[in-house]
Amino acid sequence: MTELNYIILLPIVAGIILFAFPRGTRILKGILALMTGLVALVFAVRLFGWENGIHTADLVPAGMAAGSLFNRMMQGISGFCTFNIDPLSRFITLCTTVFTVLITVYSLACMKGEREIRHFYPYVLLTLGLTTGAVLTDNLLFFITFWGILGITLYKLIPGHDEASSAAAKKTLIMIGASDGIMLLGIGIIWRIYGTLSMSALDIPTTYPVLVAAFLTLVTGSFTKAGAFPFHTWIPDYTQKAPAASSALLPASLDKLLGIYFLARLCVDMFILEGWLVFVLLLIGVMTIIFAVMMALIQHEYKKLLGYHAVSQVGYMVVGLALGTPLGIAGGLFHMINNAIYKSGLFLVAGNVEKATGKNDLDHLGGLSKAMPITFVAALIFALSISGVPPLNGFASKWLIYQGIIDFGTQPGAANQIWYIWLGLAVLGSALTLASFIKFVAGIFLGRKSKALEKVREVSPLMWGPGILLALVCLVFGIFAASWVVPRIIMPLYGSFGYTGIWQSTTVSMLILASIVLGVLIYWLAGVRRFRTDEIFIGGETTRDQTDFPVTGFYKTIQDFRFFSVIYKQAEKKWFDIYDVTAKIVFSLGNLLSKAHTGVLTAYAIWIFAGLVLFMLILFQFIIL
Amino acid sequence: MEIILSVILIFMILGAIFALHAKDLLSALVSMGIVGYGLVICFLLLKAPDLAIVQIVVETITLIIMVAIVLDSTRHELKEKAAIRHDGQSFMNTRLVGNIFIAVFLGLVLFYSFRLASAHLTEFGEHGLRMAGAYMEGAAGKTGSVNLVTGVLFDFRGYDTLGEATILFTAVVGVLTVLRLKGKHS
Amino acid sequence: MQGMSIIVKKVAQLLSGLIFMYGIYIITHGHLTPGGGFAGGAILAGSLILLVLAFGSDVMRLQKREAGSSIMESAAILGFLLLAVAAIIAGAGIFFYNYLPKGQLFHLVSAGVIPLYNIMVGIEVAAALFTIFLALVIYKEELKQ
Amino acid sequence: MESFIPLFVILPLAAAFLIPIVGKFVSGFQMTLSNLVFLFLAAAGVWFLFDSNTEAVSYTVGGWEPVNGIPIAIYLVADGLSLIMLAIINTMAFLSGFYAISYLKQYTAPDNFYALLCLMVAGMNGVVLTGDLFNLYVFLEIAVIASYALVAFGTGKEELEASFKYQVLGGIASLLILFGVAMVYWKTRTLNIADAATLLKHSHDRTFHLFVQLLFITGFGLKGALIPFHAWLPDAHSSAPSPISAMLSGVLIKAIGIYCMIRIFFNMFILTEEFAVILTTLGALSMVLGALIAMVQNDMKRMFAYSSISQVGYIITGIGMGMIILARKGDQGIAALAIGGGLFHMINHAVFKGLLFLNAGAVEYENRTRNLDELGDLSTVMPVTYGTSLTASLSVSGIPPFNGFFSKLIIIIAAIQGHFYLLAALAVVVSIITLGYFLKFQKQAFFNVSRFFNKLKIKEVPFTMCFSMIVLAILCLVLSLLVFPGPRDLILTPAVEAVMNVKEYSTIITGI
Amino acid sequence: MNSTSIITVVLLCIGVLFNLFGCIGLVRLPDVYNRLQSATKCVTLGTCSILLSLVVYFGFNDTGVKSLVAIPLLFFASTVGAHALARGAYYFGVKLGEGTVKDDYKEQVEIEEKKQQLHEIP
Amino acid sequence: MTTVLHILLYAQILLCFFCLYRVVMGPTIPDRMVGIDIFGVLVVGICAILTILTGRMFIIDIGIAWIILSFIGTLTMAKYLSKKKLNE
Amino acid sequence: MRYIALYIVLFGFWLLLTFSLATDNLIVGAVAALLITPYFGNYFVKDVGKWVQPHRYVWLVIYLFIFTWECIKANFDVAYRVLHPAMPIKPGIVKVKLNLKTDMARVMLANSITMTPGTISVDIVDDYIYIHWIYVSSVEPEIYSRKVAGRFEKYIKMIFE
Amino acid sequence: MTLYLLCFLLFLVGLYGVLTRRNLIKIVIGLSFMEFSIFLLLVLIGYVKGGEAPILQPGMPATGFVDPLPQAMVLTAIVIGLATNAMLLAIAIRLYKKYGTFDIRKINQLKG
Ligand code: NA
Ligand code: NA
Repeated sequence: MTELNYIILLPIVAGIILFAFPRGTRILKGILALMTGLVALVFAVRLFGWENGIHTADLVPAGMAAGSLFNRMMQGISGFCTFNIDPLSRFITLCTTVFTVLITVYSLACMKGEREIRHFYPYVLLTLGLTTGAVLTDNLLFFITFWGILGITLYKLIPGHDEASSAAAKKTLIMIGASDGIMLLGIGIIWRIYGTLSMSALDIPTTYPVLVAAFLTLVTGSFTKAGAFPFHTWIPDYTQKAPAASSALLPASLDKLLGIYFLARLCVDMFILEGWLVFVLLLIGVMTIIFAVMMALIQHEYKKLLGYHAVSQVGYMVVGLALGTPLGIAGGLFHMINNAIYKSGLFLVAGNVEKATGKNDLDHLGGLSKAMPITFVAALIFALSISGVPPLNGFASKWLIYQGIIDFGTQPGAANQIWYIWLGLAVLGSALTLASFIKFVAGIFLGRKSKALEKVREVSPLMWGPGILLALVCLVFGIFAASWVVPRIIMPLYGSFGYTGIWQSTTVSMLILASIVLGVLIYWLAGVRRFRTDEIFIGGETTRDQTDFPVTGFYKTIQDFRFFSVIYKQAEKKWFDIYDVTAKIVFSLGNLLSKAHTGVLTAYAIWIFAGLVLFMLILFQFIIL
Repeated sequence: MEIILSVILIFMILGAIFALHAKDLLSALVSMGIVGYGLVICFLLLKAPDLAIVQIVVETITLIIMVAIVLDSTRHELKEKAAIRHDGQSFMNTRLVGNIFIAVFLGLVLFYSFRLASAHLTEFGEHGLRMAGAYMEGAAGKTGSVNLVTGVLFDFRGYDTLGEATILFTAVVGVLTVLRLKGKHS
Repeated sequence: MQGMSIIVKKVAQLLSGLIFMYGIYIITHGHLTPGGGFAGGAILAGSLILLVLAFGSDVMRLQKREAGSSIMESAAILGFLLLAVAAIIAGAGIFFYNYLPKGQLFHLVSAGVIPLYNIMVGIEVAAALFTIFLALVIYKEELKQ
Repeated sequence: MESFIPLFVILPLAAAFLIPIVGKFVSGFQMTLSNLVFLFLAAAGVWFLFDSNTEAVSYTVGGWEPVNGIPIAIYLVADGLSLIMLAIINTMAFLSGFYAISYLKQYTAPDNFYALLCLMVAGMNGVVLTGDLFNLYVFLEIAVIASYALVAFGTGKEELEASFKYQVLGGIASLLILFGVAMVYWKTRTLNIADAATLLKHSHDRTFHLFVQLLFITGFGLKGALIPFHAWLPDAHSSAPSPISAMLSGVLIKAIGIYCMIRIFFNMFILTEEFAVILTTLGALSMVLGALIAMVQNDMKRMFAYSSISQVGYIITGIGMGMIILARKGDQGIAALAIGGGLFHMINHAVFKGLLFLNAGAVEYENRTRNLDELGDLSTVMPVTYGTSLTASLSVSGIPPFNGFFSKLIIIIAAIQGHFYLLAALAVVVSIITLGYFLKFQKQAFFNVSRFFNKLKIKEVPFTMCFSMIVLAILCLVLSLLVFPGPRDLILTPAVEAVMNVKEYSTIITGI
Repeated sequence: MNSTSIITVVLLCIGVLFNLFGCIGLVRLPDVYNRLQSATKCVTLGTCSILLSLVVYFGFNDTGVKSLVAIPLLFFASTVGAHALARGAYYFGVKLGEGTVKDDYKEQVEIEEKKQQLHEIP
Repeated sequence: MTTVLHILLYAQILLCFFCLYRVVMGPTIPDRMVGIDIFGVLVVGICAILTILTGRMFIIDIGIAWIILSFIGTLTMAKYLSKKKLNE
Repeated sequence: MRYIALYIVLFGFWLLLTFSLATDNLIVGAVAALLITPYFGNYFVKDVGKWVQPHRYVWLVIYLFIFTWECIKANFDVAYRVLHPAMPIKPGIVKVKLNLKTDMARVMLANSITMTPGTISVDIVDDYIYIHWIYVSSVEPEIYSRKVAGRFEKYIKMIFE
Repeated sequence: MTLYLLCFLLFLVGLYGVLTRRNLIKIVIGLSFMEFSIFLLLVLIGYVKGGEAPILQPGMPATGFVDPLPQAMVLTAIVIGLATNAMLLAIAIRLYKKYGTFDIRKINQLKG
């Protein structure tokens, strides 16, 4: 059990201890956090040596008098304290620790000059411990507890010192907390019907409405955490306002890992999906891809843009996991890990740029490739990777997913029969991703450099180090995908699959190529128009300087396409944001009810007796009638 | 007995209705006093002398306090009204008709429910003693008090009486609290 | 607050003491006749209120009186509580146990603690009602200033 | 233990009576005495709660033994439920009283404040201990009259208005309760709850039962602020001084509303399904509507007050579901779960809502406003207030690892187990809305840039206020442990058993 | 029926009869002063008569003596009450009814009110 | 005798309606006060009759209490009637 | 002096109320009277020295008879006016000069006037008493003074002055 | 039964006042009427036909009284009502001083 203790409890305990450190010991805290992370990493590696199976923790301390209060309590907790060690959980745990360590290193340098997030390191450590705990536990209650606390750390990792960022923090926690609550329903249903909360013991058919409801509620949680349509809307806001390190840690990597991990558990381990559910999931997946990337296209702020991409990529994973075939699952999981790598890398890059320039709007940037070469290279690699350009890892996993879709199409079923739609949309998403990343890279690193950016220098090695490392991983995972990564890392997760034959298919290669060409085409088509009008209002930014640059006009062009313009207008009004729609409904209901409280005593007294009489009428109905 | 009690009750109800519709507050208070005194007569007839005496004093003290408050507060308005000879032309303000309608409806339902609920309870004058039976059985010997009500009040249920006295104490502290001229330091 | 006409004043002089005595009668005979602490106490308060009404507030130096009556009230109810608690300490160990000898029926000194309770309650009620009355009067006088 | 019971009433009463006498001559006497009394009682209450050897006991006031098997004395009964209530009441009283030491510096007449607080506590202790219907009414009145005065303590326009409305509606409630007591006496000729229960068991007068139960539910529902009987609460709880708001929202509405409902409906009446459904409906209605209205509030204390309505709705929903299951003769275990969840939430709500009001008091103390639009950016200048309020906000919103999460969890699970899917869904939805408005509070008060006040002048509140807030914040975490078997068996289970095991209650009193 | 009973009943009847007269006066007479006239006198005397009947009925024991004590109390109470009410009514502004032949009090009250106003200005 | 007493008692109670009439019809406030004052005196009579009727001596105590309190009540009402200004 | 008088009055009142000579009753009454005397002594009538002069009591008895007679007359007078269909009234307020000097006497006179036929004393200001008269038979001050006040003035003077 | 119903009618009249009157004092009066009716109800419940007032007298049999318990309850309740009224009135007078009116429609700063 030592490993589990060290991986879960050590970061949590260390985090709690770090809370007590006074202000001004930031570096010390950072170093301690890093050391803790490293220890956890070591044990996460050691955990790999464990055998598969359910491990039950015995929390009752030795030598404790039996029957004492503490003893009984611990015994009670022990009953819930089961851990499921299987390849997936081991793997995710490892990834979690690795990302945490990397981002801790990064933050040591990056957070220095910023207005500090109070208790950044304690929360990072808590996040680590809780995430690994959630991943490793087998008990749904424990899982939901860890999962819920993670909402708080997420919330606390935004500074929230201004209107927009505190609004983003609020939105984040509300959505995460909401999903948490909704999941309780599913857990409750499972408990009622199966009498157990052990994830590994469950194998639930989705034939009855109640069970479908359970599935849907749980999937909601997973979608919210990972950021799938329509529960994704907190992510762009969050990434826009949070420091790069926070974004890289949570929405980009840990939350994705956890969310998709849980989705995998749900779709593969706990539930047997009916055909129509698969269809729904696929639909959600492609909608996520397209919607998010469309939104990404029109963003000014690169961190928000990255946020939308973080959402968009989730669509691929959802599609992959929804397929349910070994190939699809593998693709989804592989994409999950790849996405975590390049997306956190992208946030680190974004952090570097922000740190170096102090600007977070694409309009104000440009031509930094000379000044920040290392960052530029890393960014390029990540951008290409996320766009699915070979030979990078993004390409590899997307390829797997495309393969999975084609494979899926060979089987009977309604969803299966329209596989080409899924495939087409996935490819289109990829193309749009490329288009928007051209904008990203071009907007920051290429083009003319404004005078304000003359003094920009490359950031410190501590900051670009993790990025470069991740970029290397992107390369490695891409190049050795077929030969090493997939068979050695991905296949063990959910069994091997035979992709020989299809793997070599030219169809997929052609699709990848097509997506690249399409992407460039879209960018070029939109860009040449160099269309500019007056400012638009997005995210509270209203001021723009008058640099004339293709990138700036790009999203404007897209926005002005007749069909899109309607949608974008609605999007600006937040009509697609489930959060805002719900808030509007709640507020209007609340206002209505609030207006009823007129402050006149007589009305209140009448309510009382009206209530009493109403109940009397109800209860006495048989006698009166 | 029932008849005369009913008569007094009707007396009280009439007084109450007038009290609620009186044009000026002082008349309302006086009518309230009338109703309270009617209650005393009921108590007297119902063999509850303790209640009668307490109700008299309480009613009067309440009346004194209320008159002190009302007359002091609304004296100017009263004087103007006294000049106009009010002949009860329309105490049905149209704005109130809605409320009155609701109140009457609620009242009807409540009344009917009460009738149903009390249909199977003991009739007036019938009494099955249970708790009180034990109180009365040689009660004077148990408590030493000839007045059984006092015996109940201070011995069997002295704890209630402590609460009662405490409530009065609370009210005094409360009144003194509320009537502070300055609640907060500026 | 000013006093009332000479007629009222003179009659109040005559009657207030008697009314007070009547209150005491009601209180002390609480276990023999109707009434008791509450009714009697209210009558006591009535006699004091009569004085204030007739003579006005200046006569009684009200600010002080109000404090005095509220202390009196607290002391009386504390006495009531102590009488009840004394049962735990001195009596049978039971709260509100009637631990004094019951005496003979129909006699003024009988019924154990009950007359004492009545007296305490009587003082408390008198002080309480008087305080409430004065509080309203004083409040208005303070407002005037 | 047994002989200790009356002290829960005697001591605060004695303190209340002493304060006006001695307080005039000795400065600081009121705070010292009342806080000592509260501390002692809180310690005693918690001690009894944790003492696993304690069994439910009764105390006969006046020592009158039953005559012919009819109990005639007023009985004080301390069973699991009462003990929980005692612990909550006195702990909260101590913390509020201690908090008030500094807080009261803005007000005049601390003597009256502490005397009234002692009276309120005495009243509540009396209510939760008594086994007698009329005695319950009397002590309930002590508590509420003290609270009327305390609501008006600031004597400003709003305080007075709130207090008046509170008094009138509270007066209606008291009347309905008294009416109910009269009806019960009419039927049974007894006031003893246990005795009445045995008599009511044999009566099949359906209309009578319904009528009286409706009277009680309206009366106690008013005191406990169930919608549509709630309208006084937002005014009263937001206008009172903050420690009092904490007492009112945290304790009073439970002691004289929920507790009484539980006691009377479970231990006196026969549970009927139709009635249980009504109670549950009321709970669900309060839960939803309270949250919706809280969402649109700009006055933070008003927001918390509406939130109290909503949270009380949770408690009642939990208990009502248990009632329905019991009435249907369903699974006892599920009923126990539902009731346990309700009681657990009741404890938790006392803690976090108390804390929230204390936070609001701290914010108001420094900023002189409660309007969320005028506040902002306090997280750096008032770290303790910020940290504790965040804890409380998250707790009330049902975010783990805080106590609110676990009680809501139990309620939701119980709802699902009992096939009340709609209720479970509502509970979740309301939980989300709750999160929404509490984060709004957090955002507006602690993060937004304040445009109205120079924050240089604002500093953290004095020690006594911080102390109470910190203790409560810690309790928010610690009470989560009640979900685990050891502490649960010790504290919650006896209460649930006390609620469900009707026979035992009468056994405690009548000895049969 | 012995003589005590007869006297008692007679006194009671007289009392109730006077009360009746007083009440009729209360209803019939035109203004508040006149109503006070009838009501105070008749009802007080009627009630005194009833109380006297008690003295007769019970003889010289505690109840009888108490009734006797009640008579002067009642006398003072009602006369002073009537006086105070009449004075209050006048100051309150209730004018004498129609058919009034003389009002000496008016000037006195006016003087009094002027004094009040003077008092009010500083 | 008892019958006569009962009749007288009821008659006395019915007399209260005259007072009620005056209280309701006014027209001025002092009129209403006269009504309630007289009502108080009538009730003393009721107490006295009841004393004879029931033979319970203590009822006269209530009558005396009533005299006293009715007196004080009347004085209060009269006093506040005659006051010129708000806070004299 | 007045304290002692008050004490005696109170104790006498107590004895009348309780009408019992039991020891405990006497003790309680004595103590109660003792307790309240100091307080109410301040407000008690001043010239109690007159109380010990026996001739006043003789006059008092005489006065009582006359007064009772006047009372009864008053009642029949009122009854007549009330029951008469035409209600023969001629009300008004008259001002009567007082010959009495002490307040106590004036008050007693006022009260007596209230209880006599057709009159209610409204106020006493300075040396004048204002009287509401239900049937102002004469507008001449001399006549109505005698009619209204003269009946009792001398007796009251004997008793109270 | 008539008596009980009349008694309840008084309750309803008080209720009517509370629900329809707009004057603070009248609301208090309405509440008092509701109180009165409940007091009366309790005493009616405790009445025994032919019963004596529950006070012993020398030479009287110690049985055949009306029920003293409701009387004790009502006595307590009367005092409670007095206390409540005193509080209500104290608040009312202060409200009047602040708002210059007893009209509840004008005393509604707290709403929403
Ligand atoms: Na499985
Ligand atoms: Na225990």
